[in-house]
Amino acid sequence: MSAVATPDVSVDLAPRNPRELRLRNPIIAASGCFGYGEEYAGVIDIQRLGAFVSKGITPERRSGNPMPRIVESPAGMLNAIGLQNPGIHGFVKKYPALWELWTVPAIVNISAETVEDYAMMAAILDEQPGLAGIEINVSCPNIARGGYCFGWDPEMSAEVTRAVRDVTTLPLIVKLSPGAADIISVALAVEEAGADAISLINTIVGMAIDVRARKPLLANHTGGVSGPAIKPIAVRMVYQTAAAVRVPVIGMGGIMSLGDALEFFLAGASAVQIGTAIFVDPGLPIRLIDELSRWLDNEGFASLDQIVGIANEGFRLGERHVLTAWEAAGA
Amino acid sequence: MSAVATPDVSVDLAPRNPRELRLRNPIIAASGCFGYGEEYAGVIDIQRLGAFVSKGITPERRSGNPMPRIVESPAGMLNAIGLQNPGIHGFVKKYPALWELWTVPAIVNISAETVEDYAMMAAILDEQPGLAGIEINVSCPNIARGGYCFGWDPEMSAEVTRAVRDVTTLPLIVKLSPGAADIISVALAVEEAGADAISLINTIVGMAIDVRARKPLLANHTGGVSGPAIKPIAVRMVYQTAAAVRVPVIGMGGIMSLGDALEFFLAGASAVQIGTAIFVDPGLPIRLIDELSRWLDNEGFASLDQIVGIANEGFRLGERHVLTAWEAAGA
Amino acid sequence: MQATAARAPGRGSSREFESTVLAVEPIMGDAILLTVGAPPSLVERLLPGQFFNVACRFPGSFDPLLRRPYSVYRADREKSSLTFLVRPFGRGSAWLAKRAPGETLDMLGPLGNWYAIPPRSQRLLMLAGGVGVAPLVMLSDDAAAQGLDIVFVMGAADEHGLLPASELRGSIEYLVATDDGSRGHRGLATEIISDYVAWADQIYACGPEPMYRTLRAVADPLRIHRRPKVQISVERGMACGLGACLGCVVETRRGMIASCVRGPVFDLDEVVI
Amino acid sequence: MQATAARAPGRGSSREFESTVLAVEPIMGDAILLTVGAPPSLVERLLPGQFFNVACRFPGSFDPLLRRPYSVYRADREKSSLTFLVRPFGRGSAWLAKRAPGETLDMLGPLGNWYAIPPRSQRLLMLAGGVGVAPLVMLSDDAAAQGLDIVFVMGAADEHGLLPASELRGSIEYLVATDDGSRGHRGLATEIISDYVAWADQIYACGPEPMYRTLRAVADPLRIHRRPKVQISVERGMACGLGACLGCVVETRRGMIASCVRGPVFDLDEVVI
Ligand SMILES: Cc1cc2nc3c(=O)[nH]c(=O)nc-3n(C[C@H](O)[C@H](O)[C@H](O)COP(=O)(O)OP(=O)(O)OC[C@H]3O[C@@H](n4cnc5c(N)ncnc54)[C@H](O)[C@@H]3O)c2cc1C
Ligand SMILES: Cc1cc2nc3c(=O)[nH]c(=O)nc-3n(C[C@H](O)[C@H](O)[C@H](O)COP(=O)(O)OP(=O)(O)OC[C@H]3O[C@@H](n4cnc5c(N)ncnc54)[C@H](O)[C@@H]3O)c2cc1C
Ligand SMILES: Cc1cc2nc3c(=O)[nH]c(=O)nc-3n(C[C@H](O)[C@H](O)[C@H](O)COP(=O)(O)O)c2cc1C
Ligand SMILES: Cc1cc2nc3c(=O)[nH]c(=O)nc-3n(C[C@H](O)[C@H](O)[C@H](O)COP(=O)(O)O)c2cc1C
Ligand code: FES
Ligand code: FES
Repeated sequence: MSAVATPDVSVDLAPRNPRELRLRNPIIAASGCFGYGEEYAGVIDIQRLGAFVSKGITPERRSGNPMPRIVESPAGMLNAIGLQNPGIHGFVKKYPALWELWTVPAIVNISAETVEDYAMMAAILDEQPGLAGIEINVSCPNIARGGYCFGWDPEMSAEVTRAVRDVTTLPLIVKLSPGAADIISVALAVEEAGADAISLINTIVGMAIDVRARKPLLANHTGGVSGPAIKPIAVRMVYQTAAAVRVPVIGMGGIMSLGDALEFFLAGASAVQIGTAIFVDPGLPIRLIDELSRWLDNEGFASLDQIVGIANEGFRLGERHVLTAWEAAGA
Repeated sequence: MSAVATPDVSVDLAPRNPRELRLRNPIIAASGCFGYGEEYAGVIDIQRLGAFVSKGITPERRSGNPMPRIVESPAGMLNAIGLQNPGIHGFVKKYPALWELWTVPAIVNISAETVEDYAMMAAILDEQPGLAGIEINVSCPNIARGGYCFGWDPEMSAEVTRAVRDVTTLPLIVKLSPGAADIISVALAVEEAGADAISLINTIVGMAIDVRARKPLLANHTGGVSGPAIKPIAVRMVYQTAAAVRVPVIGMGGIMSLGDALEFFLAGASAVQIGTAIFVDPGLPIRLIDELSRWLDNEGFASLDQIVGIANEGFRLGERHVLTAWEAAGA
Repeated sequence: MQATAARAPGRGSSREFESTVLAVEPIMGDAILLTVGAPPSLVERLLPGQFFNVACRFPGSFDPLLRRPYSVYRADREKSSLTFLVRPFGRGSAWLAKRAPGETLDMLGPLGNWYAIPPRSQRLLMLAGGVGVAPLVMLSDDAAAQGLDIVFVMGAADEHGLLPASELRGSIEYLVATDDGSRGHRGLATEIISDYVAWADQIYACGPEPMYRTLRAVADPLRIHRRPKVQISVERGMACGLGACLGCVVETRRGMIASCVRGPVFDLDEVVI
Repeated sequence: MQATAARAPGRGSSREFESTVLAVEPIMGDAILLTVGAPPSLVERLLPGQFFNVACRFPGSFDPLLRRPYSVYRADREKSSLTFLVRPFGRGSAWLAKRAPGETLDMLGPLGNWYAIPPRSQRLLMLAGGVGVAPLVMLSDDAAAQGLDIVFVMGAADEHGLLPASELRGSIEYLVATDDGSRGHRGLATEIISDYVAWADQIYACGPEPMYRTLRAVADPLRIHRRPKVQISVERGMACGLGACLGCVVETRRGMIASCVRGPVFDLDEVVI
């Protein structure tokens, strides 16, 4: 409980990019769980956050899915918000100017159904003030490929990354989909295509059935599972990915406490995002900043770097280590 | 609370197979969670079960992974038992003769690292008494393909299925791996290759880090997540698969109550397996048999058939309905 | 590292507080009145219709995960306490209903907008369906203290589900309806309000959505130029309670609106239900 | 459909029962003694070293999911009750430590094997480390009732962690060691047992694994032909408690053995630790 903790918790999430994505601390509010920042401005000291990521923005305005859009699941929740958002044009009218007045780095999350639309949005964002970076959400159906999810395929994910990279110098985070059978191939492909950092995991597709009504509970039928329930899956994917790529990895999925965040750092994450936990415990991100510094101090670490990946042999050896066969199958 | 419930809850899980796999009720104890049946013989009335599936058997005797092998996760658990088992030869010395004395159908779960080994085991099992069927666990690394999991790939899964089909007339269940990006393609491939039924889901690969020791908690590093945490993912995969195939689907993943089992039936499962819940609540499978009959009766259904898939439009329409794009991505 | 560490003082947010359970009393059949302490400044400013998102689980357990919204049933400014009416229904409310005095609860709030009493309103009609009575009790407390005329109509399945008359200020006219006729009118509460619709200059309602549809059908022919206004409180599953997740939206003429910040109170004429 | 339905009578298994909490008393610093009712036939047949797998969550919550094993600290055959010693440590034990008389607990058991007192044994040495004292208290109760000679040695971090002498039968010789020297020998309990190793014809131990390794190092040079035998109780995370999951195995000379059915009591000379 020392008042002043000294360890260096700052991190640059875009070391390959001259524009840098330097955060004072590695605690980031996740997309879709923090609105556009303003929703939490009166509730927590948002300027202290390492960064925040906006709700996903799409090419056109979307009113989202019909209700119900959320339902609880064991130690988690399912959401099918359907990307309700003002669209890229509505977005740029309001938020970049607002965020320019803030000190907290603001990252825009973008979603689209075609490679061209991703690039179109990125080109518009490139000209805006107040943006620290772009996070590409590839957990979207690719219309040109019959709706097969961009993020399940290395080549499709890379194509989106390249198209965005071509039109903007902003730091670029690519957010992977846990639906990919081989997350490492996707990670390597987007790294190669120009991603400055990789974030994971997005929600996992799930569903719940209303037994009384005899139909799916969510109007959209399926939704994305988030929260503590998915934490072990997220930690495993971060562990695998962080050992495979050289760009920084941003871990998320079910973080509810310092212990959870440390699992991700030790597995190889350079920063973490907090999603569902914010709904349940809005003060958590701010507490984590303090608790992390205090923990590093108590354990004798001078900086966050010193713990990143230390539970991960492949990461330590810089060996692009892939899990052994039985491990990867979870025997 | 009526004493005698009349609905017909019997089910044939191998309608394409002349040998049939007819169960008096659709409640099955899952592989790895019920030993070889005898462990629960003094605890519950095992003869009442629809069936049970044995612990996974491998070509050779295995002593399993080092400890720790299990760790709790939010609303679930991770296991890395490592298939501790007496091997196919040790297995056949003891269990077929024992099970022959029982009335409950016994299904053997098999795991191997080569197609030939799967076939070798199936050929041995084909000659044994006391076996109601074989469940093929394809969540194993394929040594010939550098350890890439059989179950992630439609062709590899089909190859195993065909090889086993060729050497046995026993009813054949293929148990899918949730790690496949496209579970429907795998399901269609194994159906085509001769599976009499499809079961899903196996555990999802996950991991937990011991923050104090700064290393993975499981000696094996990763393990399989099971329990309520994975239920929404399991229900979604059963919903997708049941609408795509014509063979019966056996659903599992986190079933803890009648309500959970009903979610799977309404999503399209013809039977369910109970895994982790048995550890926590050993009486559950037996209670479910009674509760299910009572529920069907109260709701005015004459048989289990009448509710299978009724929450699932694709299933009802017999339309091999695949989720629409945004649904499948979990937007 | 333990989740319990999250209970430490200084939770990092200005809208959360730990409250101590002061009393738990049975009411309306199997429901309870749960009274908790709250900061005086909060109780002071609280308005009827506002709610709190309560964590309904043992510290260290992540299931059930989400907070549950509960409207304030009564605010006692002298004792600096808040009372909630909780009907044990599913996992969260069953847990809440088992709390004992001395235990602490993790509260987020106050949240949402409130029932407005426009200046010059004098005659208020309140219509409660079941546990939806909660925010209307606080509204009636406040309105009665201001000397307004109040007709309070409540419907329930049977007499056990009715609010005891002793819970309402003496000046309030209280009418009841039960599905089984065990007390008051046999049938729906909406069947006995016609006379008061024309009388009232504001109508307030809280109950299940079918009640609002019936209310609309009953009241609309009696209202002129959409007067009196009808303020309803909608119930939506919630995650954040702060307008961030868009999981609790209500379809209105102005689009999909977060009911946790720009509700739960809506003008009946604005919402599409 | 509610998970609470699972609480209905007739749970479908012969090894589960609902027990009512009869008493909760503090002991050994922050630990508690939790006394619950149990069927007389069960209490009658129970043997020292056996344990119960207790569901440590609010009905309807699935987190934490797995049952926790607790050894029986004391069995009262007259009152038909069982007492457990619980040290609040993580999520399960913290939940258990907050139970109040009158509440019910979901128990699975008795499970596992037991500490055997071979015929003709007369001199017993018991070695307890911290909360591991629990099963040895029941063992010492039984052995003292049989008129056997018992030396009971306990180690703890400090005097607050020690079992009060009043918890042991009068005939028992009780020696203690604390890491900080606040009571008894300053240091490890294994440092004060040498004299008794040669004296005893059976040694019983329960504590953390490092204690067993030290015990082996201390006792082996003093034992002749592996006599006296050393019976230890091992602690493994468990899922099923019935030998089905193979999650709790102990490496022995005979292979990987489920500690929930062929343990938790093992011959020290058999296990690889
Ligand atoms: C603004 C607001 C104010 C509220 N005020 C009160 C209040 O004062 N008193 C009170 O008791 N409740 C109130 N509620 C409802 C409360 O938040 C919970 O939804 C309710 O207590 C049930 O929660 P649970 O955890 O017990 O049930 P859950 O376990 O969440 O629900 C079990 C099942 O029932 C369904 N369900 C949940 N609630 C209802 C319902 N009311 N009717 C029918 N089905 C339902 C769920 O979809 C789920 O399938 C309010 C809700 C809102 C949005
Ligand atoms: C046969 C047997 C008998 C037992 N008898 C007793 C008894 O009489 N009294 C008693 O209090 N406990 C006893 N235990 C231990 C008990 O089962 C629980 O493990 C203990 O109460 C902690 O559970 P938890 O849910 O509080 O901690 P968890 O939340 O499960 O654990 C939190 C963390 O601590 C680790 N951990 C768990 N237990 C320990 C430990 N003991 N030491 C160090 N790290 C640990 C876990 O791996 C986890 O990372 C016994 C265990 C076994 C196997
Ligand atoms: C209600 C909700 C909305 C979300 N919206 C988005 C989104 O618009 N874009 C995106 O990339 N991820 C979105 N996510 C995913 C989260 O950013 C995060 O990846 C996921 O929830 C896992 O983290 P958690 O378990 O901490 O919530 C959303 C999650 C939730 C719960
Ligand atoms: C301890 C344990 C061991 C398991 N062993 C096997 C196995 O040998 N073969 C197999 O196909 N599945 C195995 N499984 C997977 C289960 O059969 C089941 O598919 C999975 O646990 C999901 O169901 P549940 O959530 O009800 O447990 C095992 C699961 C557990 C928890
Ligand atoms: S509950 Fe999240 S926006 Fe209302
Ligand atoms: S706990 Fe399952 S085998 Fe011992």
